[in-house]
Amino acid sequence: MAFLKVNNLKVYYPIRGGFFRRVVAHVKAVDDISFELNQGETYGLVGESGCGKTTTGRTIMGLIKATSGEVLFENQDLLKMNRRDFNQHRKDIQMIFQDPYSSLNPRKRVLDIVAEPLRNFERLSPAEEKKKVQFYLEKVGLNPEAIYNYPHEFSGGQRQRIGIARALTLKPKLIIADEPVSALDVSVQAQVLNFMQDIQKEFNLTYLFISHDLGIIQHMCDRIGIMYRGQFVEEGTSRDIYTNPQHIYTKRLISAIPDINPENRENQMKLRQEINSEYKNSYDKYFNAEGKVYNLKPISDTHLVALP
Amino acid sequence: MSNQPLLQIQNLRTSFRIGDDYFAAVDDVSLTVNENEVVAIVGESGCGKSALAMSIMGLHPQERTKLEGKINFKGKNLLSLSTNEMNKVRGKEIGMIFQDPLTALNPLMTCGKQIEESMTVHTNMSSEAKRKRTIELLKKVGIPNPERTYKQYPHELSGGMRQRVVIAIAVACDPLLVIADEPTTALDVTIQAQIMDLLKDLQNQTKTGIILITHDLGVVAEMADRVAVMYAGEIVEIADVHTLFKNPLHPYTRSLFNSIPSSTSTKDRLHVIQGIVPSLKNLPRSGCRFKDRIKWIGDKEHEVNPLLREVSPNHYVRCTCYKNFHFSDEDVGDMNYGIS
Amino acid sequence: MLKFILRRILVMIPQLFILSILIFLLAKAMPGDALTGQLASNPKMDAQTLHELKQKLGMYDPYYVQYARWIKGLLHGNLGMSIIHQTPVTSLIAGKMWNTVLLGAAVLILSYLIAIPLGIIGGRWTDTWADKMIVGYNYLTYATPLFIFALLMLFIFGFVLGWFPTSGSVDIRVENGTFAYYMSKLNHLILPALSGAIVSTTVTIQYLRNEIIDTKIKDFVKTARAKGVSESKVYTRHIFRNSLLPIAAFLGYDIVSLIGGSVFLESIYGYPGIGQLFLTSIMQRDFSVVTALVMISGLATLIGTLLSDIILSAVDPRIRIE
Amino acid sequence: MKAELTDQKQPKVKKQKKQHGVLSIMWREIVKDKLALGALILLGLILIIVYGVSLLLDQDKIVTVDFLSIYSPPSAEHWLGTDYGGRDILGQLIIGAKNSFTIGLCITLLTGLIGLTVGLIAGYFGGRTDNIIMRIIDFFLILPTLMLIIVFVTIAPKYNVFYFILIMSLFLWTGKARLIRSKTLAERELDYVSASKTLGTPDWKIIIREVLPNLSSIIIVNLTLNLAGNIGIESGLTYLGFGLPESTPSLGTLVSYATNPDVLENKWWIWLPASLLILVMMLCINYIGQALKRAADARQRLG
Repeated sequence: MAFLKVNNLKVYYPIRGGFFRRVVAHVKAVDDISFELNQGETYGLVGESGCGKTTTGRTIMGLIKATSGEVLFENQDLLKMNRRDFNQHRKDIQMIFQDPYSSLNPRKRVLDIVAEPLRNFERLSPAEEKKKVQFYLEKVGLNPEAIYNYPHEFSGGQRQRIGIARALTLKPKLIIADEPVSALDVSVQAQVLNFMQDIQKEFNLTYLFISHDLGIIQHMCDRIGIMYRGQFVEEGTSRDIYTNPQHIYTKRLISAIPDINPENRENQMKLRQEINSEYKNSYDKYFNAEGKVYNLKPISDTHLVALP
Repeated sequence: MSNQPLLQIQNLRTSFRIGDDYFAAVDDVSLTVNENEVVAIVGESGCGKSALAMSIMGLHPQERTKLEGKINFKGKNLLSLSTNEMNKVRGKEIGMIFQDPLTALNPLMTCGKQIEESMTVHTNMSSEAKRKRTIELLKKVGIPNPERTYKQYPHELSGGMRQRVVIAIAVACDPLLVIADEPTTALDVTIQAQIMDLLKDLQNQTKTGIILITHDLGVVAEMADRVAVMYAGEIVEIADVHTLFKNPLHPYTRSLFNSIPSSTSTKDRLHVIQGIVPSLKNLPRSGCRFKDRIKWIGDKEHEVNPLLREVSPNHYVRCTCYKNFHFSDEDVGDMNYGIS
Repeated sequence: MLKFILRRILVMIPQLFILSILIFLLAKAMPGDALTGQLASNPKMDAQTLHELKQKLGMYDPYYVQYARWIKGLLHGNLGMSIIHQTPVTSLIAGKMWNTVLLGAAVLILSYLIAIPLGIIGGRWTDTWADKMIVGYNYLTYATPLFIFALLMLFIFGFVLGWFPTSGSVDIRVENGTFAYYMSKLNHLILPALSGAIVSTTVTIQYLRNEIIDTKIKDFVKTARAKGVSESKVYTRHIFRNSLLPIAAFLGYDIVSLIGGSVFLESIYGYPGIGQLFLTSIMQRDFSVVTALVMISGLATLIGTLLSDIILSAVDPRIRIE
Repeated sequence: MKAELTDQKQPKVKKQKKQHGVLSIMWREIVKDKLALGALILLGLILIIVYGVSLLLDQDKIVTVDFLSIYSPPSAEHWLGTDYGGRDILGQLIIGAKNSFTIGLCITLLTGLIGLTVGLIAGYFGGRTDNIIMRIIDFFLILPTLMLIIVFVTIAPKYNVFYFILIMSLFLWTGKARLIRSKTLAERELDYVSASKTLGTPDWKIIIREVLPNLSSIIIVNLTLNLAGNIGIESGLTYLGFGLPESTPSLGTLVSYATNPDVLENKWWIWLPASLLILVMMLCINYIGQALKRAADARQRLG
C-alpha cells in the first residue's frame, strides 16, 4: 500500500485573451502526473524553474487547487475531502518552505510561531505549550530559552530550523520540503540537510523533497522524479537516474551539472555538446508533435521513462 | 602570456560606512590577473567577493565607501583616476557581467539600444556601424534571431537570453578584462551550462582576462585557471585550479569542499562549518579570522598576524593553522547549541 | 494598442451606466423635476396645476421610462432647462466651461513646471540642503488645505499688496478680442492658477523624488555605469526616463482632483466657471444644472482615467505588449 | 554589497518581553526627531486647551448675538474680536477646533474601519471577491466626490452631524481600501501566510493574527495622514457652506466669513486665526505622520 499516491494530477491555469478576455488556453502547470511515495523514504522532485515541481508540492499541501486528479494519502483522497476532514489530515502533512525570511511572520515571537499549529489542534495550557515548544526547539538545535525572540534575530539557517520545528510539533508523517536550502549558503545548507536526515530517522518521516539542485537531490533522495513542463520525463532510484539516464532531458540536466573535478573539464564540455546535438537530432524520438513528452513506461522494476 | 600582468591589485581595502565608522569588507587583498586568464574568487555571501569586484569597477557609492591600496590596470592606478577617466575605462577596457539578468537590463530600452550605448560612449561609430556590430555581437553570444532581438525589450526574452544580452553589453567594446559577478547563479542548470560554455568560447576567441566571482565550486572547476578563496574579507588561499581542487590546504577551503553534496558523499553526512559567517560589523580584525569556527584547533597553531605565504610554487595559504588541521569528530556539536 | 483602448472604453460603459443611474436617483430625490428643470416646487402653485404639470412632464411614468427619456435627451445633447435662468443648461455651461478649462490647464502646466524640476533635484541630490528645502516645502504644501492657501494668497497678493485682481476672469471694461483683453484674462488667471498649482505639486514631487531614489539603486543603473556612461547621462538616459514614466499616468487623475479644486478656487477668486456655477446653482436650488454638472464631471473624470491608462500603455513597453 | 548584518551567534535570550511592537518603534522615531516631538507636544497642547476650555465655556453665551459689539477688533474683553453678530471669535475658535477635530477623527476611524475590512477581505481572498470589490472601488474613483458630497448634504432630510460623517465616510473609504488591499495582496504571497494555512489556521485568524499585525504600521501612518486630510476636507466643505450644520460651528465656519471681501480685506481677526489654527494643526499631524512613515519604513529610519 502506497503511503501517498498521486493519480493523474492536473493543475491548469486559464489564459485569457482576445477582445473579451475569454479563456483561450490553459497553462498546464502540472499536466497529468502520477507517482507514489513509500513510508520512510525521501522522494525527490527535480526540474528547472517553471516545470511544475513547486505547484505539485503545494497542491498536495492544499495551497493550490487541483484541476483534476487524486491525491491519496493513506488511501483517502485529499482533494475530495471537505474542509474539516482535510484539516485533520493536514496534521500529518507539513511543509518546509524555501525562504527562511518570508516564511516566518516577522511580528511574532518564536514561541507564537512554533505554537501556532498546537493552538489550532490541541488544547494545551500555556505551560504545557511552552514546554512542548522548547522541546522541539531543542530538537532542532536551537536554544530553548530563545522563545521570546523575534525571527529577525536569527540567521538564515536558524530561521529555517525554526520553520522545521514548527512543522514538527504536530508529529507529521509526511513533510513536503520545497527547496528548503536553496536560499542558504553552502555551509549552512549542509547543516540543514544533515539535520533533516537526523529527524527523518528519529520521527520516521517521509519526505517529498523538491529542488532544482541535482547534487542535493542525489545526496538526499532514494527515488527521484524528473519533471519537465508539468510532466514526468523519468522516474527511478537515485542510481537509475544518475548512472543510467534514459530520457534526453534527464541526460541534458545531468550533463549540465558542473563537474567538481577540473580535470574533467574538457570531457564535460564535449559530453554536453554531444547531448545537445542528440537533443537536436532525435527530438522527435522524445517529444511528440506538440512538444510534450510521452507517458512513462517501465524499463525496469524501479525505472520509468517517458518514451513512445 | 606577457610578463606584465593585466590587472594588479595591491593591498586593496574597501571599507563601508555604517553609522559613523568604516568597516572593511575587503581587507588587504592582493591579486593579479593575467591576459587570457580566468581567475575565480570563491566564498560565501558576505565574504567580500562582490565588494572586491565593485571596487575594481569603481561602482561603490563614493560617499559611503573608502578605498585604499592600488589597483593597477594597464600601467595606471584605477583608484587615482578621476570619475571622467574612470568612465573611459569602464565598459571599454573592463566589462562587467551581473548576477541577475532580470534586473540588470533597463526595462524601457530595447536590447539593441542598451548594447549600442557603450559604443556610443566610447567610439565615434556611425549609427549604422553600431547597429551592424550589435547584431554581430548578438549573434556571437548565441542569440538565434539577432535582428529581432535587437528591437525587443528585455521582458520579451527568457532569462538565459537576457543574460546573453548582458554578456553582449560587457564585451561590446572588446574589453581586456571582464568581471563576471555570479553570472550563472540566477539561472537554471541547463542555462548555466550554456552560459558557462559561451563564456569559455568567448574567452578562447578574445583572450580576455576574466575575474569570475562565484560561490559555486562546480562553476569554478569548469571555468577557472586560478582560484582565490575569500573568507571574511581576506584571501585565505590562492592556487591554480588543479592544485586547489586536488590539494586544498586552508581549513576553510577544505571545509567548503566537504560541505558540498556530491556523488561521492551520497547519504553520508555533510561537513558543517561551525558557527556562521560573521557580519561586517563583527568581523574579527586580528589573528586568524577563521579561528572561531575551528575551535578544536589550538591557539598555538594559528599565527598572530597570519600572512598569505607561498607554500609550494604559486600556491599561497594564509595562517599556519592548515598544517595540523583535522576535521572535528563531534558532528552534532555543529548546531552551536546552547549558546549565550 | 487600439485593442487596448477599445477594451478600456468598453470597461467605461458599465461605469457610465451606473453613474447615470446614480445621478438619476439623486435627481429624483431632489425637489421638482431636476432632470428637465421644468418645475420648481413653487409654493404658490395650487395642487391641481401642480398635478397637471407633473403629468404633462411624465413624472408619474415608471422610473425606467423617465430614465430612458432622460438618457435620450442626454445623447441628443439636451441637458434640460435652468429654472432660474430659463435657458438651456447646455448654453449655460458652455459659457463657463472655457474659463474652467483654461484655469485647469494653467494649474496643470504650472504644477508640472514647478514639480518636475523640484522632484528631480530632490531625487538626484538627496540629503543636500536643496533637497531638505524641497522636502520642507513639501511638508508645507501637503499640509495646507487648498482653500486656506488660496485665501491667504488672495489676502496677501490681492488685497494687502494689491498686485492682482481679486475677482472675476477678465476686466469688464476691456474690449473682447483685443490685446488688453487677453492680458487682463492672464492677469486674472495668475493668482488662482498659482494657488492651485502650488498645492497640487506635492504628490508629483514626492512621487518623483521617491521614484528617483528607488531607481538610483537598481541593477540596470549599475549596468549603465559599468558601460562607462557618464554620471549625467546615467541620470538623463536611465534614471529620469524611468522615473518620469509613472508621473505621466498621474495626468488623468490630476483632472479628477482639478474638478474638486476648481470649486474652491472659483468660489474664492470669484472666477466664473463650472465650479462657481455648481455652487450658485445648488444654493439657488437650480437642480437641473446641478445634475448636468455632476454628470459632466463624472464623464470628465472617466476620460481622465482613460487618458492615464492610454498614456501609460503608450510609454511603457511592458504594458504595451499583452 | 551583501554584508549580512546578523549576529554571530544565536541571539541573546530575552528573559522578558522586550518592546518590539510597532508603537514602541514609532515612539522612538518620534523622540529621535526633535521637530516631530515638537509637533506632537504642540498638537497635544492645542488639543488639551481646546478640549479643556470648551468644557468651561458657556456655548450659549458665545453664540448669542450682541449688537453692541459688532465687528469689534481684538480687545481686552474679546481677545480676538467679534464677528458680524458681535460674538466672541476666540470662543468660536475653541469650539470650532473641538468640533473640527472630533469630526475629523470620527470620519477617519469610520473610513478606517470600512477600508480595513474591505481591503483585507479583497486582498486576502483575491479572485472573484477581489474582482467585485475592485470594480466597486474603481467606480467610486471616477465619481466627482466633492460635488456629490455637496449634493448629498443639500438634499438630505433632517441634516445633522452624524449624517455629515456618514456622507463623508461613504465617499472617503475607497482610498484606504485600495491601499490595504494592495498591501494584503503582497503579504498574502509571502510564505508565512502559506505556512499558517498548512498549519490549519482558519482564514479569519490568519487575516487578523498574521496579516493585520504586519500592516499595522502602514495603517497607523495612513490614519494619521488621513486625519489631517479629513479635518481639511471638513473645514473646506464648511467654508463652502456645505459642511457642518450651523448649530455645530467648525473652524471652516469662521474662515467662511472671509467670503465677504470686506471681512477678508479689513477684518482679519475673524478668519485669519481659524485659518492659521487649521494650518498649524494640519502641519503638526502631518509632521507626526511623516515621522511615523519613516518608522514604518526601516530604510528611512533615522538610526
